[in-house]
Amino acid sequence: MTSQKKASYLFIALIFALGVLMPFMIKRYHLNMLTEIIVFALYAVSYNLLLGYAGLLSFGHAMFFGMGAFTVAVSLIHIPGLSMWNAVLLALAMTTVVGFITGGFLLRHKGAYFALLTLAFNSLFYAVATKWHKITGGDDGLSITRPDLNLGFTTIKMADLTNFYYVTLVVIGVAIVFSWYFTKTAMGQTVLLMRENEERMKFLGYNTNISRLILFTFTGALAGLAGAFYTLHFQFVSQSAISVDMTTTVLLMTFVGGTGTFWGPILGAFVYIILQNYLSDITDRWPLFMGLIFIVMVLVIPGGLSQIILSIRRLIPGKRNTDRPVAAEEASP
Amino acid sequence: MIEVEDIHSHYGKSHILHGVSLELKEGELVCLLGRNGVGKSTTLKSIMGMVRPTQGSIRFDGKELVGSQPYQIARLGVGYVPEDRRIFKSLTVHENLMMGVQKTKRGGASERVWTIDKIYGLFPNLRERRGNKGSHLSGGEQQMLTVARTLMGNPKLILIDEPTEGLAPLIVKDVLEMLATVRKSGVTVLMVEQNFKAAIKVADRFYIMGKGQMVFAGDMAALLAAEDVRKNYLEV
Amino acid sequence: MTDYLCIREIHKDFSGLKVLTGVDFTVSEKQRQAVIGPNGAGKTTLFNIISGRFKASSGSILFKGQDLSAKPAHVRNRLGLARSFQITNVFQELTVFENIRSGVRSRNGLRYNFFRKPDNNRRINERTEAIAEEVGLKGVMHVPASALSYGQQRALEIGITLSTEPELILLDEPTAGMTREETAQAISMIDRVTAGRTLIIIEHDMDVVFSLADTISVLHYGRILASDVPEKIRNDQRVKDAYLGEE
Amino acid sequence: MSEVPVFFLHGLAYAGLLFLVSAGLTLVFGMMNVLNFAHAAMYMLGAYFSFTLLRATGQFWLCLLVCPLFLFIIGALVERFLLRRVHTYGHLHELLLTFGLAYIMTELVKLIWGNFPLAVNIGGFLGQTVEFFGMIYPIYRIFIFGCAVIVGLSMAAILYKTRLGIILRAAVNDSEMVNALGFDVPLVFTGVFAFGAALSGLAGVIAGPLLTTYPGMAHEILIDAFVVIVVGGFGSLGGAVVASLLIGELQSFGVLLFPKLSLALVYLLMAAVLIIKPSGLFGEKQ
Amino acid sequence: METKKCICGFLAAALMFALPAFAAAQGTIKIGGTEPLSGTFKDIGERYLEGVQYAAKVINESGGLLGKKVEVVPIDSELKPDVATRKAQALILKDEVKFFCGGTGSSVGAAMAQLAEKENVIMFTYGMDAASMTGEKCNKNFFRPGGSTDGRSFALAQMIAKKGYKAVGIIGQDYSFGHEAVAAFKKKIAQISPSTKIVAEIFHPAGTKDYAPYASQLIAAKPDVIFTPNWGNDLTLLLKQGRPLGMKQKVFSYYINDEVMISSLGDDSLIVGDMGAEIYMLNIPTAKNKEFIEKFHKDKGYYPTWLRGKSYIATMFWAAAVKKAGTTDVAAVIRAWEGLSYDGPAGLWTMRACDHQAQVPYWAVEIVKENKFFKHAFEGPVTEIPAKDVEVPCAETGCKMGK
Repeated sequence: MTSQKKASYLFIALIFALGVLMPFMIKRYHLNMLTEIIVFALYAVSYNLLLGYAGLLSFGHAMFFGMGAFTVAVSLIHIPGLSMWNAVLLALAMTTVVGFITGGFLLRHKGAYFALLTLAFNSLFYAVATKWHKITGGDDGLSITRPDLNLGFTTIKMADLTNFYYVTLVVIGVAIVFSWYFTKTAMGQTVLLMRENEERMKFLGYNTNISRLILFTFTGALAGLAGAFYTLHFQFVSQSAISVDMTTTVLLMTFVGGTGTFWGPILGAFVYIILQNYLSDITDRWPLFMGLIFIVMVLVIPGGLSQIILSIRRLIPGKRNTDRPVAAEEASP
Repeated sequence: MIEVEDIHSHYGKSHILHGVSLELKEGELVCLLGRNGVGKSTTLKSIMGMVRPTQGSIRFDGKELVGSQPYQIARLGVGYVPEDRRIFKSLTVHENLMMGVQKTKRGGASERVWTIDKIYGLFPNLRERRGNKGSHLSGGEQQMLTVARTLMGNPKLILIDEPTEGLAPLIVKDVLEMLATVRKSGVTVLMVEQNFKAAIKVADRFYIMGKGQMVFAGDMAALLAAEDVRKNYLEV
Repeated sequence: MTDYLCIREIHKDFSGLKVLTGVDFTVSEKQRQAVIGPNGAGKTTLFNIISGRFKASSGSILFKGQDLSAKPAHVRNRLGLARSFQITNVFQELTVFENIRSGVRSRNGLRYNFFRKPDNNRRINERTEAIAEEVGLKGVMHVPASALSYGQQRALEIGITLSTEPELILLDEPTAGMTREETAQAISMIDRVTAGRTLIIIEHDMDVVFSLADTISVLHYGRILASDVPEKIRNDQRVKDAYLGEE
Repeated sequence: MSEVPVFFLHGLAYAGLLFLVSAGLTLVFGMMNVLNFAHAAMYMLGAYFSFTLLRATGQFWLCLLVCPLFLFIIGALVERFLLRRVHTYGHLHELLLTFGLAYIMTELVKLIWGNFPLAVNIGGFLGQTVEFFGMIYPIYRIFIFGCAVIVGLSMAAILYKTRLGIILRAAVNDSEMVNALGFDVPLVFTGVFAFGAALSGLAGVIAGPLLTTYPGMAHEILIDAFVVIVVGGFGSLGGAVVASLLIGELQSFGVLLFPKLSLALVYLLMAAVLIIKPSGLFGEKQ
Repeated sequence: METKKCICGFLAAALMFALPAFAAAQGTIKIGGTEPLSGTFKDIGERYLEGVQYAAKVINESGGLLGKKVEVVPIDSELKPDVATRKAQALILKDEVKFFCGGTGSSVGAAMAQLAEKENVIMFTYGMDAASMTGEKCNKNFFRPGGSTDGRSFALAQMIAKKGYKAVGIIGQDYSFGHEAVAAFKKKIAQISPSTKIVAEIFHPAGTKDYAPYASQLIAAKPDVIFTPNWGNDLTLLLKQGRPLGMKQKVFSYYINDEVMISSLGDDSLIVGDMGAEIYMLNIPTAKNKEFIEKFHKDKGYYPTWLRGKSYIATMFWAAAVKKAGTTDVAAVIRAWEGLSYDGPAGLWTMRACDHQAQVPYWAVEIVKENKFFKHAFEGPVTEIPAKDVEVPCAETGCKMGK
């Protein structure tokens, strides 16, 4: 147990160290891409908590991502002198509230019904974002400038990509690590119970409605944080941040990476964004590839990339796997 | 008519049947007895193809059934009356009966023994309620309906799972009478039952199951003689 | 003896099908009550209504003077009522330890906490281990439930039921599908773990019923046919008829 | 308010189109519990097939017959060789599969037919206008509504008046039991899915001349169709009828009465229905 | 345990990440063409890009620009501002691209303009027409060698006023472009023909499927003539669904000479007689235009219709600015372009310094059945509307350009 724990912490420390060194190792272009990957990694992690851990297939996760993205942009534009932290905190507060309220409606249904409803709600949000031109900029979107970071003793120029990269690495990194920690906490374990046997939970004193609502709100807030950094990263947000496509994107990332493990979706975000960057350079048939990837994954490797990695590991003699990865089919509602 | 040989069946991960064998001759009414959870229903479902045995063979009129879909088995002339009745709740009684009729023609002299009129003759209650939704029937009526529905398919063999479960004594009597009539018409019947006293009234032979295996096979006399078996596997 | 659990005139219809037609009975504290009756008599439905899985069509349930009728299942559990299921109903992909711990931590209020890890809570883990030991699963604590044998799964079913430290335990055919030897073990285990608590048990196996219960109620056609001490029930003609069918 | 009858007719025509698209979707959802994301892509395929066939033969009626048949075959193949394979894994995989299919179909359409709107013009009787009660109205719009009525009535007739309908309704209740009674349930499901695809194809053929045929048409109608299902009640055919009419008329009169809200009106209706009746107007409580 | 298996995964991903970036080629001037190259508006983006690429080819064949080759790097904007800026940013970081152009989607343009300012590169457009882009949203890194909603609406208003129509029905897309176009039109018509009434002003969501309710509303208002800034499918469907409902009026439209739109109508009678005003047309009777069309047609086998022509001229204009600056330094090019004139196929274009809006003449046209370019209906004879007639004075643009 403890050696495993140690290995986990070591791994996290290693990744962080690697992250810190990155600006010295790669070009600015790649650093830019890496920042994007980190942001989407959190988005994918939050989605996986919903899909992989709780078995809830949502087509409306972009509601929260977009809400966070827009909150940051709108508040930075309309509140002069607002600090970056406060903008991000506002985004978190906003998505938490929205998650709580929409969750109340959406969680009354399960399975395909839930999927359909979340899709419809996402469309509603999208329609509002498009229509409410005055606030959201409608089709034109909103452009912002990252405010500099005042640490009291010094100010850090956020216009500089490397500086912003470090801020992203720390904030999003901490959020991801917290999400990982979350899966081990009481609530995280409760989420697993929910996926395994919601019926039985009730007879053990758990309020399943509240459990689902808490989780839904939490993942919404995480997605909102990712959305907030999405805006800060691109210094721009438009309605596509809140579109159903943005949900599809995270669904694909999560699915490609594999819903069975915590780290799978992060890998998925990594691969997805790189693929997207290179493939869309080479071909404008990106959606065709995406469709094919979907079908091949569903039919052949429903466990995603992490499943492949796991099976490769199983082939190595002497390394019997004691993990119990959850096959994606068991995660289905 | 039907030979079940050493079948093993699983439900998910739990191994329910550990090598069950039984045999029925044409025209027999055989009763499968045993406590709750020993695998009686699973045996019927395995024959019907609703649970696929992992091992063993089931032959019906010489044809292997293992690996066939339930509908294929049904078309060969096997009727199934499930334990929890499973009538179609949103359909009317008449529509439920129509669901029993099979399109595929089978050769044989006993073709169309059971017609809708005959069924209604046998179950006047159903005729009365022919327009009612399945969900509005009483337990007894539902049981009648499931049996009648199966008969509409003119099966050669009927598998009945606990036909008297939860029924009032008067209705139990009706059901037993109905089974006797069915049997007289030449249909072979394999019945799962817990109601020992009901069973001994109608059955020719008995099988007793304990924990996924057959522990007894024989006629009434043998059963009455085998006090040990009865005590261990059936009685209070 | 006070009226600890008091069930009044419970009716239950399933879209027209009357399953319970006025069930009335009381259970006193620390009593061990068995509910028997032929298949389809409505026993499990009655359990479902007491535990809050279904709502009764009419009637009331009083537990220590509180009306439970409108309370959801998880509240009833927190009031001290727990049940097991006839068809094994555990968390298949979780380990035995995690299965049992889910109830133990619920009992200790560690349900939705975002920061505390159950792993780090010694009291909860010790209690979980103790329960695993009580139901004889200590040796397989870190095996996923799905990999257990049938008998072990049934034991886990009881272990989970015990995990919230209930005062009133409802066991729905705890020995269904067990071999004779397993049943005998199960009886002594149940007898041990439910000592000092109120127990209501549904059972077909009369060995189990007679060795565990001090009162037996016979449910037939959706109502209580008879309620008495075991010896009297055994000799009650109505019960015999109900059980073995009428002549 | 002399416009009211005209706007009412507009609403009916659009409602007709909505119903044609959502009928197949709701049927498949109700029977098989599969939310077919590729439904709208199939509708688009229908429109493109029709475009090509119409250009080749000039016979619109032929398109109306042949294109749904094409889609029927495609639907059957999809169900038999793809959907059935993942069925045991549950909703998630079915959803994702149809989702991937939608992508692929849309891209293939772009590859084959190009990426710009194609006009479908039907001359003849359907291309004319008709005058009644002092209004001039295009026959084609009335034709759309007529098609929807015919499709709706025939579906109802099949479901409630034929033996096949009995089997279908029984399969919704308990498909395993239907199987045990000697009906090839997998075949029935293939048929249902294929029929749903054929309906979407029919809707595509009919939509072609009204809208133009272009690769974005699938995406645009999909959400509308989903809203119809949500409002009408999951899997309820009657609900689809009522919701289509409601949304069609709301779109039409919304332009007249609340021009500022246009796009959001439909979603507001949806939100209102969900608050009052979460399972939709005609949906059964889960 | 979960951790180790991921290391392999991350390593594998890192390998892909380290794929060598394209080495920046020396001796070329790169220009990023942000256009929708997938999705519904792909055909528009591709036609614009062809014009830019043709201009690059012409420049390169005549010895290049400042002795360097011009290379057009296509960027698929997907018509989404976020996508366009993301990809443009990547190009800036990767290849140090300094020049960007694009013609589709004012939202893409506005976002690109802001990116240009932040990254200090130049963005110019030939087709993103929202007036505000060189109005209140203007910045020093953004140029518009092309038309604007102001110019186009003014031109159309003059045409309507000249023909003496007294009742105008307006229908437009409900987003900033549509609103700006309509506002400019109303402003001009009130100015030059106060007796003309606006009898209907209708906005519909872009991408509407059923135009019948909108068309009926327009018809009910009984206008003499209809003005619309609609384009693409929004124009096609308006005509296709509106005409049979009795919408018989002449339509004055922004982009009436779009050959793809006309052919996708499939029925010339829906559009013949409608009018438009555009900055480039095949029928512009200048010698330079005739030469351009001839060479282009010889080269490609088809005509440099409006989109291709506009982007071609704009790109040539940009090249003239770079040539004048004598360097690719961004600040120098900005200074050189301000006030520069270019006499091309569509007349004399002058880049105004105060808002970076080119002052260009418009060409009024009516769609006719018979034409020498296509089998379907297309441009009839054109008349010039001089640049000064549609000019917005510097003081009224709302542009405050930080230098």
